[in-house]
Amino acid sequence: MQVNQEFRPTIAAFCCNWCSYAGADLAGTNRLQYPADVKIIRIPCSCRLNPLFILRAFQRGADGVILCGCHPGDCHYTTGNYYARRRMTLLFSMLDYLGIERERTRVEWVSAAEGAKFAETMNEFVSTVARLGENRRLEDLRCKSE
Amino acid sequence: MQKIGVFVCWCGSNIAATVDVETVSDALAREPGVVFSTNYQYMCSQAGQDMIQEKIRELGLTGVVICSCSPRMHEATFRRACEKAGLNPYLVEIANIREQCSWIHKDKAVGTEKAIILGRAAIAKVQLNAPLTAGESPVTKRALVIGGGIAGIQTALDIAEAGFPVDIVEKKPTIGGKMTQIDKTFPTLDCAACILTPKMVDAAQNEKINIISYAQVEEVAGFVGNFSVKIRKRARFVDETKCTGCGLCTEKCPQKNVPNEFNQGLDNRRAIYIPFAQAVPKVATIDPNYCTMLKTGKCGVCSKVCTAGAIDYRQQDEIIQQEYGAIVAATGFEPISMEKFDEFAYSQSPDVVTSLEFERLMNAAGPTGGTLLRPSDGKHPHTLVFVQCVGSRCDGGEKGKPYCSKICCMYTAKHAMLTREKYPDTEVYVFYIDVRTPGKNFDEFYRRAVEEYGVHYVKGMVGKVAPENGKLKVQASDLLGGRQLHIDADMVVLAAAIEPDRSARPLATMLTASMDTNDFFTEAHPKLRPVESPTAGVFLSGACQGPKDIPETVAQAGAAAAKVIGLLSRDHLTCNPCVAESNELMCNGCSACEKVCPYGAITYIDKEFRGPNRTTLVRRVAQVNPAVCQGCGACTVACPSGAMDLKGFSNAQIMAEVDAICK
Amino acid sequence: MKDMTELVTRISGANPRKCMKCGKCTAACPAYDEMDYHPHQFVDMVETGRLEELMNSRGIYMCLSCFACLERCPRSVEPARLIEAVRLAVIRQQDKNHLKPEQIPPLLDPDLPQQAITSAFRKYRK
Amino acid sequence: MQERVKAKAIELLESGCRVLGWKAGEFFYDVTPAVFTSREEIERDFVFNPFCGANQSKYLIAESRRGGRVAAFLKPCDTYSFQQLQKEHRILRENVYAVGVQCPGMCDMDALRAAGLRGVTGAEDRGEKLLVHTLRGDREVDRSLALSERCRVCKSKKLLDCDEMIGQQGEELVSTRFTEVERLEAMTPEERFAFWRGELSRCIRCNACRNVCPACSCEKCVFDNPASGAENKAPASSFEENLFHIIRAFHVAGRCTDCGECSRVCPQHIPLHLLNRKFIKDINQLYGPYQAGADLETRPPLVDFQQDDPEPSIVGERGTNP
Repeated sequence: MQVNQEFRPTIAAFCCNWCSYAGADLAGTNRLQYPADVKIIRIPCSCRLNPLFILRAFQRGADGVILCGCHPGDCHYTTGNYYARRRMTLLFSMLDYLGIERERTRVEWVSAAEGAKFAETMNEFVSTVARLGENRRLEDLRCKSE
Repeated sequence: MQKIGVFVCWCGSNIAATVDVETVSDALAREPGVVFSTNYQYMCSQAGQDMIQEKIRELGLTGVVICSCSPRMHEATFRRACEKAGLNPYLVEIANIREQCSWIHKDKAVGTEKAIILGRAAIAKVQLNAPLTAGESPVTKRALVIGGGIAGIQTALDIAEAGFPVDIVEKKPTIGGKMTQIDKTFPTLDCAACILTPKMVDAAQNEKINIISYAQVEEVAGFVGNFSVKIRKRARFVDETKCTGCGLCTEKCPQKNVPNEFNQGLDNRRAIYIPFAQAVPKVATIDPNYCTMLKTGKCGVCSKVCTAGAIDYRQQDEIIQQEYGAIVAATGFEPISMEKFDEFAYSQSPDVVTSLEFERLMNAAGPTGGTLLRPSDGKHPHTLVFVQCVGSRCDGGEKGKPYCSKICCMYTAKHAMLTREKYPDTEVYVFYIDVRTPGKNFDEFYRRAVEEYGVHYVKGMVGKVAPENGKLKVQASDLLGGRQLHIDADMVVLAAAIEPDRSARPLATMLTASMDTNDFFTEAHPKLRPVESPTAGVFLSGACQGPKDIPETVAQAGAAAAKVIGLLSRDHLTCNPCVAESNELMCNGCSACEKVCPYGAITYIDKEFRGPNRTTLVRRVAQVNPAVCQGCGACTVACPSGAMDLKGFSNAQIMAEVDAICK
Repeated sequence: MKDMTELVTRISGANPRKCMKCGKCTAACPAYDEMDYHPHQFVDMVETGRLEELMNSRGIYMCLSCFACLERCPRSVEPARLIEAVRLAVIRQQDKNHLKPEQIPPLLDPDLPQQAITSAFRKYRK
Repeated sequence: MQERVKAKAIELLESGCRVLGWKAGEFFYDVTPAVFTSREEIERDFVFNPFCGANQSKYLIAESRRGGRVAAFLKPCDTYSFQQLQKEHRILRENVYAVGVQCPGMCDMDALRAAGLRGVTGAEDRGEKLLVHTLRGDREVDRSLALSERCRVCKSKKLLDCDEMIGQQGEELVSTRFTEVERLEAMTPEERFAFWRGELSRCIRCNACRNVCPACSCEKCVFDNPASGAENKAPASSFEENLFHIIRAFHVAGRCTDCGECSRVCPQHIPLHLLNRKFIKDINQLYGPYQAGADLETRPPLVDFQQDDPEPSIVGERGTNP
């Protein structure tokens, strides 16, 4: 597939305060590059991520949304990411069911020590979303042009 | 009307090299609500902080956005600075333009653009920030120590020393724990009882310490500073206040065949008993499983001989309800059962003993009066084989434990040394996999056993022990010598692995303290917070956290006490104000939030609401205890109506950030 | 030889790296005196790649497959499986000592119990 | 059946209960739930016929809190919602006298039309058959022809938690209700997108689905809550219907008993139940079988977890047709 050089996706990355946000900081401290398309929103725990936020991001023009949290079992609040995992699994499955490209949403567990993994994940996710192009489908679900 | 001040930091060249700070502060100045925007070399410096404070006072700022390094770095700094200038600290937001912008981008145009967007998101959020005040909760100035072994005693003594009342709950009739059963201690070989019993007496005599023996914790409610605990004090059928501990009843009781747990069942005690001479409290206890009077209603000998009139066959369990500010778990350890290790013939021969049993056989207060005799025939043993790591370091399977029990190398060396010292006519073999002696004077001690006392240390695990004609045929391999050994031993001593006491798991559930797969309590941080559990207000002392020897246990007990004292010395605890909050008008009372809350911070009340036509309507609504809530936000997503929201990270705030980023 | 090590660990399903060299396998081995290498050494030799020596050793045929070592091993290394795998590796490598069914009857001792023959077939049918 | 139910209604009324039942609407097929407080009302208006599809349980939230006792007639699928609402502490059970009414499946006007009947003016219950009055005279048709979709794939005839039963206790059934979901899953993403665009584009955001749904019984809906950041009473952009339906399905996930009311009331005939069923199907597959409302104790799947739950990436890995 031809990658559109012009197109820069908008990516919202929700990061839990304790692991993934710190992992993102570590990526910075180690000067690991990843595209500026990624903008991080700090939340206390991955379980704070309301599906509303994801849909809202898509509504306002995000092309991809990624959630990063502590690895299962390492949650600062002991169980938060387990709930987040179920919620996101079901939500992503629903989006897929509606015909939205499933590559636009993703969950990745990144610990505070995994700066490299954070940067790698973001690089990969941005290129995946860039390949998909602009997110139109959620918007288009409603507008029947025929 | 919002008056927001924006402060863009250069961080020397850390930010300024890839972000055009001038452009950023200019762009952000045009954002709605922003009345002031500037940039400065080092915002976190005194001069930078002074500037922020000055602008807050001068312009009456209602919100501050600082574009700088990660909030994990300086959020607290800037919040403090703003608070000093009279701005609520929670009206400060940080845009992370260093770790998450300047440091990861090379192109200045790209970096600048992203920094502006991150700044916008912070401005959008701060517009919706509400001033938050950290709540306060009072602290009950009383501590509970669960477990009265050396760990619990030491913790209690240290807390009492600082002037706070402490209760020790011990499930056995006496405090003292495992250390009372130990004969000598390594590496100094001083007598365990000689150093422990004075501490037990200290604990008993200390006005601040209340010992609740023969009791168990049944229920724990509340949170740090405000625990409410229900303790069941089991009936011992003896009035503790009347019993003088004379012991006459324990001599006269006709039921003589009760296995004596203090001597690991190597001899018998009576149905009414005092575990050992130095027991604290020194009070008799009737064992209801064996007492003829309690079982059949016929006997009553102890009651007749008791001059103090302390015997009370109708005594009931007593429930004690008490409030505490802090709880220390000191539940200790148990040696694992040897039943599954057929290869060592533990169940087949009484001459195969565990190290704790051996400890009793060497002890002057033990079943043999301190003379080492074979349990089977009471004869003096000549050849002794010690086997280390029995059940420790096992991979998988239900037979053993995956961890190193830590204390076995040293006590085995001690046993071997003491045997050789007392009975130079014996041959002593120690079979080991590794000898681990990291501790002060530990390796010297082990070397002395080998060099001075001539203990035969053999590298290799014992493969088989078979009782034959009154001897124990030990088959083992000397891996370093490259030969197979067949030893006719008189006694075999197994260094059984240790595991957490069985009462620890249910206790952890009550305390909502976490445990590892081996049922040891987990610490809040393995390195930096070793005596605190992740649950605030719950502390760990001794072997319930992991295998430990006595000096380590005492050190940790003291550390736990220091943490408790630190907590109890405060009159109030400030709570993180970024906690969940339920809007009662919208709450359905469906309990979804309660189910996902890891801290039990949510409770329900029935509340009256005004209904239509002057009616009242009673509805079940959620309430969050701000002192318990840690602010994870799990409840906010479980709540379908959005009645539950998280202060500081509210739905509206996060949505505003999303909007700012996705524009 | 590295391939051989892989082959042996794969056939056996055992992981020699888990061995903590406690020697309980050897201590429990009833065939110790007959062997040139002993069970704990087998494990070490597989792990360090000294397979050729092991494959040429007499010891591997002295193993009775009594599984005492497997039973006793606290680390689930299971030396008996390794031995069996080494024996199989020898058979596969030599590829010569396969017997054809018709070659078997003349080799049999008439006094050999039928059951022993059957169980030998079962044991070595791999 | 009608007579037995009506007689019971009068009996319960006279014992001092308000009675939640059905009353005929403007047309014979739009039977609506109603609370009866007098014998006259019951004798005049009370009906129980093959068009009593409405789920009664939701009305018990308010009725059970109004003071006094309320008697309710509940079909098997209503009892699942009834129990689910109790589980969520919404219904005060002690104020409700629940009469379970066994149900042979409820009929649907659209199904009659689809069966080729025109000018229908009424229908009568004849057990296995349905006597349909039309402008061109009466016709007897198989009841199975007239059943609504949800009744054709009925999951259970079991009456849960009733104080009394009219008719036989039934069993859980083997249902084919996921067939349509599976058909969609088997499509390519483009086809699915086209399908849902065709359906959701018709939404007029009338909120009927929300208002009828027993699980959507929030004191205040998140879409009406100004603090939620998602408040919108009328759609401001075309996106918001999608947002509404996805979030609505998500909010009832693990709580939806699959009663099918949302699709029944949709004036635009959007198959909304297919969204809920997708969640139910996923939950069953990923976290083990779960039926909302089947009991009072089991933790709902979205407020529960297992340490070895599948990762969200399973959505991609298992393919479109799991």
